[in-house]
Amino acid sequence: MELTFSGAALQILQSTGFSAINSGQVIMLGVACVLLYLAIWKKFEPLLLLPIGFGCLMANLPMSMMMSTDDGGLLNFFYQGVKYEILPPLIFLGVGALTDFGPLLANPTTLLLGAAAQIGVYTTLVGAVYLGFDLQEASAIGIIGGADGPTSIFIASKLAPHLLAPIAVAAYSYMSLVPLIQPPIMRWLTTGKERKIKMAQLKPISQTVKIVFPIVVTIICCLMLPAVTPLLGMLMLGNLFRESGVTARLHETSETHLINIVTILLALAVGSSMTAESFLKLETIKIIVLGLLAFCMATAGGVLFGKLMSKLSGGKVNPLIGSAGVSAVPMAARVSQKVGAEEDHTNFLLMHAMGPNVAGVIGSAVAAGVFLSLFGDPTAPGPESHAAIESVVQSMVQR
Amino acid sequence: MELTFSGAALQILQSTGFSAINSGQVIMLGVACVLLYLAIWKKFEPLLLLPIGFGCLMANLPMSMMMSTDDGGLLNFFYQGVKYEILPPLIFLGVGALTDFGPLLANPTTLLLGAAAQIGVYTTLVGAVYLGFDLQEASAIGIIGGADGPTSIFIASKLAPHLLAPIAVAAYSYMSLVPLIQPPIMRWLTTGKERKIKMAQLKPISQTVKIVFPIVVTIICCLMLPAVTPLLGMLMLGNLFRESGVTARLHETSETHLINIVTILLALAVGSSMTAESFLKLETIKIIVLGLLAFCMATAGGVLFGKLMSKLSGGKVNPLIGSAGVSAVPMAARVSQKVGAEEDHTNFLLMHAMGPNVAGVIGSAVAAGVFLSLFGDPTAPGPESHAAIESVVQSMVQR
Amino acid sequence: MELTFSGAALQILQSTGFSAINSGQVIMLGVACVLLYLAIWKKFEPLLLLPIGFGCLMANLPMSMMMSTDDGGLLNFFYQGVKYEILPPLIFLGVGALTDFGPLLANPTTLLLGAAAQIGVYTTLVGAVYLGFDLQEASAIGIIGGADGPTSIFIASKLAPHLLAPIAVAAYSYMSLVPLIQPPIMRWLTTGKERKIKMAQLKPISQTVKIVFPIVVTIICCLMLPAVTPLLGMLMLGNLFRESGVTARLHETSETHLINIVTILLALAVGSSMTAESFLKLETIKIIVLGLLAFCMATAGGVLFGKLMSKLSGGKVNPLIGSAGVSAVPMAARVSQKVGAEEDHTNFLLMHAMGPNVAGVIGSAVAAGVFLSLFGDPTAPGPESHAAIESVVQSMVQR
Amino acid sequence: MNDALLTSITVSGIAILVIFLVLTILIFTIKLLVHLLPYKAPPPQPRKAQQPPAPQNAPSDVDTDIAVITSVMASHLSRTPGNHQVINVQSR
Amino acid sequence: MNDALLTSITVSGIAILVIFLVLTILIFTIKLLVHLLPYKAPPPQPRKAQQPPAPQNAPSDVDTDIAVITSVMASHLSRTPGNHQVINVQSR
Amino acid sequence: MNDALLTSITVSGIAILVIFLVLTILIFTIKLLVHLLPYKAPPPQPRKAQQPPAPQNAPSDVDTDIAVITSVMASHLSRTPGNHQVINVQSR
Ligand code: NA
Ligand code: NA
Ligand code: NA
Repeated sequence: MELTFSGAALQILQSTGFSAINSGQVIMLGVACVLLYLAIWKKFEPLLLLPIGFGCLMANLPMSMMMSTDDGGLLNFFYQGVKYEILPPLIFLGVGALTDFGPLLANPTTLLLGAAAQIGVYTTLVGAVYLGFDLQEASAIGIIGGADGPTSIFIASKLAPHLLAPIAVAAYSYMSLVPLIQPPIMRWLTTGKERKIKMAQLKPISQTVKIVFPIVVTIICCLMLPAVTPLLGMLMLGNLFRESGVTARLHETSETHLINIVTILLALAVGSSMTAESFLKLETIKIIVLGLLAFCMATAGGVLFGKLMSKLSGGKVNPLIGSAGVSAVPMAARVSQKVGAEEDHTNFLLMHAMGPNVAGVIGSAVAAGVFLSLFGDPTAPGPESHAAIESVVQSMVQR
Repeated sequence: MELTFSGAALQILQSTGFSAINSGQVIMLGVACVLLYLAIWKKFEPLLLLPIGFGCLMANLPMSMMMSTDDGGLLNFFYQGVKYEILPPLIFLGVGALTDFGPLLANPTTLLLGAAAQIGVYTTLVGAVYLGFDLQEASAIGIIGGADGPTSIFIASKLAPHLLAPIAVAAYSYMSLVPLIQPPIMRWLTTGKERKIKMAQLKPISQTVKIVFPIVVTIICCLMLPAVTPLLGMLMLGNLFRESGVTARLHETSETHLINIVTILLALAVGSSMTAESFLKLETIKIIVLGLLAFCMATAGGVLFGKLMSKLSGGKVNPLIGSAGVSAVPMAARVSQKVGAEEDHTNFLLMHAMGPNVAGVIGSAVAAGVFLSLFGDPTAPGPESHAAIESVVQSMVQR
Repeated sequence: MELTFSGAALQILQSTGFSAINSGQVIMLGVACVLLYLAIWKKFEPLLLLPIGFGCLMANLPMSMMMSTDDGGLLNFFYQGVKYEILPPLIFLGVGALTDFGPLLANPTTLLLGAAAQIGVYTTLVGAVYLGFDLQEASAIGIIGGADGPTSIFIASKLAPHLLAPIAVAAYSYMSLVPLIQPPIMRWLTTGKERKIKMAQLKPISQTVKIVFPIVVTIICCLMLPAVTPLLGMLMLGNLFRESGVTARLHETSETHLINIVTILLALAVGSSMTAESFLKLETIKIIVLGLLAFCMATAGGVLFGKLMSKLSGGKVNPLIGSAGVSAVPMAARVSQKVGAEEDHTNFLLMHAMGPNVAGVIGSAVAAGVFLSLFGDPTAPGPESHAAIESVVQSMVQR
Repeated sequence: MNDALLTSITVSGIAILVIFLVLTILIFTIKLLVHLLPYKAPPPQPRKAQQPPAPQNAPSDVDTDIAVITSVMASHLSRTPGNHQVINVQSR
Repeated sequence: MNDALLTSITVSGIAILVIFLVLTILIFTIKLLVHLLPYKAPPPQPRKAQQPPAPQNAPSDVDTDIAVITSVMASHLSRTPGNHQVINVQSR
Repeated sequence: MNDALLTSITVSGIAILVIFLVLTILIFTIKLLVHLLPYKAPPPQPRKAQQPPAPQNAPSDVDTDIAVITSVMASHLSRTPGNHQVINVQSR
């Protein structure tokens, strides 16, 4: 009996995670702790990075059945919501309910700044192809420059699911670093005189325009880029809940408990996909470098286009608001305000920067739509239309 | 290169929705905008019609993959909650949590008014058969007269899923029109003297009765009509959360964020089923006409039975409260109050009308149960019992 | 016509539940009413027992399609969340968000009291085997002594799904009876002098320790007992939402509407599994007796270990706080306080008892992990490790 | 009149009968319930205003509340519970 | 420069054009909307302070509110609605 | 005593050992944590009451707050931000 007892205890010991853990998992546990540290003590997008980090922690405890690939595991269930692209659109419903498009409507030309900031997406696309990624992977990496977590997750899960984990982590990490990354670029590309430009007061907008806007955006953008409807349509529905004034209940739920529940599920699912095999590889480092490039180029693109608008308008536009075009609402707009106030503390750019800031959300959704049109699943946007595009792309590749 | 560039751009253009849109979709986009207009500016049941309209809008943007029939599409996922009858019972849980059955308990004979108002269901059933619908379709159309959105959706998804979209839209639209449809009928069928009848004060009800009531209703009604248990049982569970006084947490969640989340999913799912093929057909017009008939007959049935009760009780019942038996809580009760106050502004019928009003909810659930017993899926309420009913119905048909 | 009319009515009558109801269902309806009575008027864990009782009521209305085994029925959908172990971990997320581990951190040796109270689990295990249950069933029954509803449901659905209903009902019922069951045992096992011991003031704990604690517990416990990660990991994630101070939104949702929604679904699912076949059998009575034994032994184990700690510490520990080690937060801690105050009303044991009380939650999760390691599904914690354990257990059995 | 129409009328007739039957049973059940469990007016509210001064009412609950508050305060102030005393707690 | 790189540059060019095209269309749509539906300053707030004294404004809504309150109070006080009267209700 | 009973006792023994082992490891981990990260009493509250008068503390945050408020007010009043000035903002 003594023998069996100690033998059984030995067996129990062998069945613990200690016996099965490998070096990759140990490193990933370290990565998880770094993410938790950044989320809690550095306040890097804690609403996402804390549950992502904890999901990563649980997924890398051996035999815990918490990896996104463990059939029947708890986080595998949540991961279905990422795989089938259900959770990111629900996040966007909440984002729409939280977003005020008023400043954009008061100065619609700032939409161009939201477009210009997408330049970061495309330089990164080219850079990623140069580093050996294929076009679909490169698109998913490029969209990090759009500075929109849900959009990045949506596109990655569609075009490059094997890169989902590093792309999501890079997107949210760099969004948190916006206050560090952007100011030097902004100062370097603008003159003191430009930074001192004061912009004219925004005109008030009628509530009817605010109500009609989400409907019109949905019709126009989703007609032109049908594949982006789940993201952009839900964003605009959330905004319609907000502005219509007749659906206060749905508005409140969308922007509080619904987005919170979906955030918990989404972030745990993303974390559960951070396995050693998917994360500890050269690609991750490339993605981190490319992500930084994407953010820098997006900022530069926005600021340079801002300078152009400043010139063309005869000095009525402060180019500093261009950097807000990356989205990362409302941090990027606060950075514009802060850099402007350094030069002249009576200059209030915040409201003006909110226009390009929310334009950046629409801009990266549109950029995502272009990628989905070009590289999306053939069954998704109608087989015949896709075949047509494919032939074009192939003809370009074979040239 | 120039050539390929422009060629590719042309291809992109051809892959947009503009190239694929057909006239049916254009008309449905118009229908969606009409629904949004009615919801936002005319305040027609905006909590439902706004997301239904927006779901319809997204579903009819070509290649957006937002139709209820697009496998793997976002709204197709939500639609599963309608198809498998999960969402309507959860709505009813919230409705139960929001409903005070006190006025009904204080004057239980008003339950008969909730029964009488179902006459609209049956005249419409006969009318629908006359217009060429089969018995199952006619039942689903008739239930519009019950003036209960979730019940209509539940029955339609079970008996006539191909008619779900027009039935749901008709049900919610006419519920919003109750203040316009009912008053002329009420005035036409009653005399000034009847409208002036003041009713005796309602007696207070002990809390114990309020707690026991939902349990007893579930046992009695669901024993008699088992197929209605998902609807009626969940309604009564919500009410038990409310009245028991020991489940405040569950009560609060049921009547706020849970019902809100489910409403968003349900309404988007219903909207996504509003495709040109399912909506732009003669049947829709017939359903709209029959729905109006159903509401008018339900109102008339309630008022006429109210007159009968008034006679039998020796003038203690104001027949105007009969129209509240259609449900459409609390609008129909307010209409009773308003028409009564037109005749004598010191006459307060509101509380008295709340009795038949909530009775109408139970009444249409019971009516739904009868239809499900007669025409429901053979596997659902036990094969042998169904076979028995089928033989009766067939014998009636073959006669 | 007359004839067919009455014939049809007869058929309708035969299709009601009255014709199909059997004696088992009648008894179960009575059981459901008893549960509702205990929940509403005796306030026995009403948040769980009220919806469990109502689910039982609906499931036992014949042909209502509300049994957990009715494919396609409403409650069958909710039951999937129990079967696939999704709902209990989400409950634990909320429990973690509601729990303050501060008193435990201030006096970590009280963790041993949470371990000692698990003695109830094991005496019950032996007792259950003695009464004829197999090892898996006996483990699931034993865990009732852990006084944790979600843990009991989690283990039962994994090791003995056919006993889920009586185990869940016994667990929640006895948790409500803690204030009746524990005091006599506590008084019997302690001397008046012991009950008068005043404990030293708890030292304050830095917030950093409170943040690091859930992370460290997850790593240590889930490395040693991987199978318990869904429960313990989610518990600790909820606590991290609470203590990190950077995820207030997620914390609020976890401890309110998310746990409420999951509670409704879980409790209805458990209720729906209370069919006559699964509940009205000798095993249920055995389980009820064994459950009482489990609670008594757990209380005794905690108190006796408390006496040991009292001796070893030179009278610094009041053994009354040992009984709080069963979990049943915060009732068991209040019982410790109350029994202590009976002896000396200036003795405040409540905060000291909160330590073993939350330790009991961790303790029964760990106990659950041991069972899952030993008897869990072979595919779950890695096939090779399980095979090793199986051989040990079989060698023990065959001896 | 065709067969389908006749059937629909028959079905309607049966259904109306069933509805009235079910709801009539409900009416009598409610009347029975109200008869068995009559409403009792709650004791007049003013009397409650006089209760707080009398501390002996419901001693167990108040005692627990005091214990909770004392412990938490002691923990918060880093002092021994004996050092201060919570005299009375009024429920909301 | 290899083919893949050339393709990626082509794709980028097309994509940037599409984005600017879509957002430019949006800009003109917004300008059109703002032009068609101009902002109208709400009537000055102070005037509103003078409204409550005039009870004839929006009689239907206030009437319904009074009816609701009267009924509920009557029900609560167990009295006939005629026994008391709610004179006026001010909206928030 | 039969085999199953013996097995159950063995299992119980092992399980109790494992539980005490795991929780003992936890105890020492907690003691280590508490030792490494000791509680530091927060600086006394009264000192905070003296802080607001000194506006140079945390200028960046207050500056941002002022900027936000000024912009929003300007937008609301339809005036240029320069026309009015927000002097100081006290955090809650
Ligand atoms: Na962006
Ligand atoms: Na009705
Ligand atoms: Na426990």
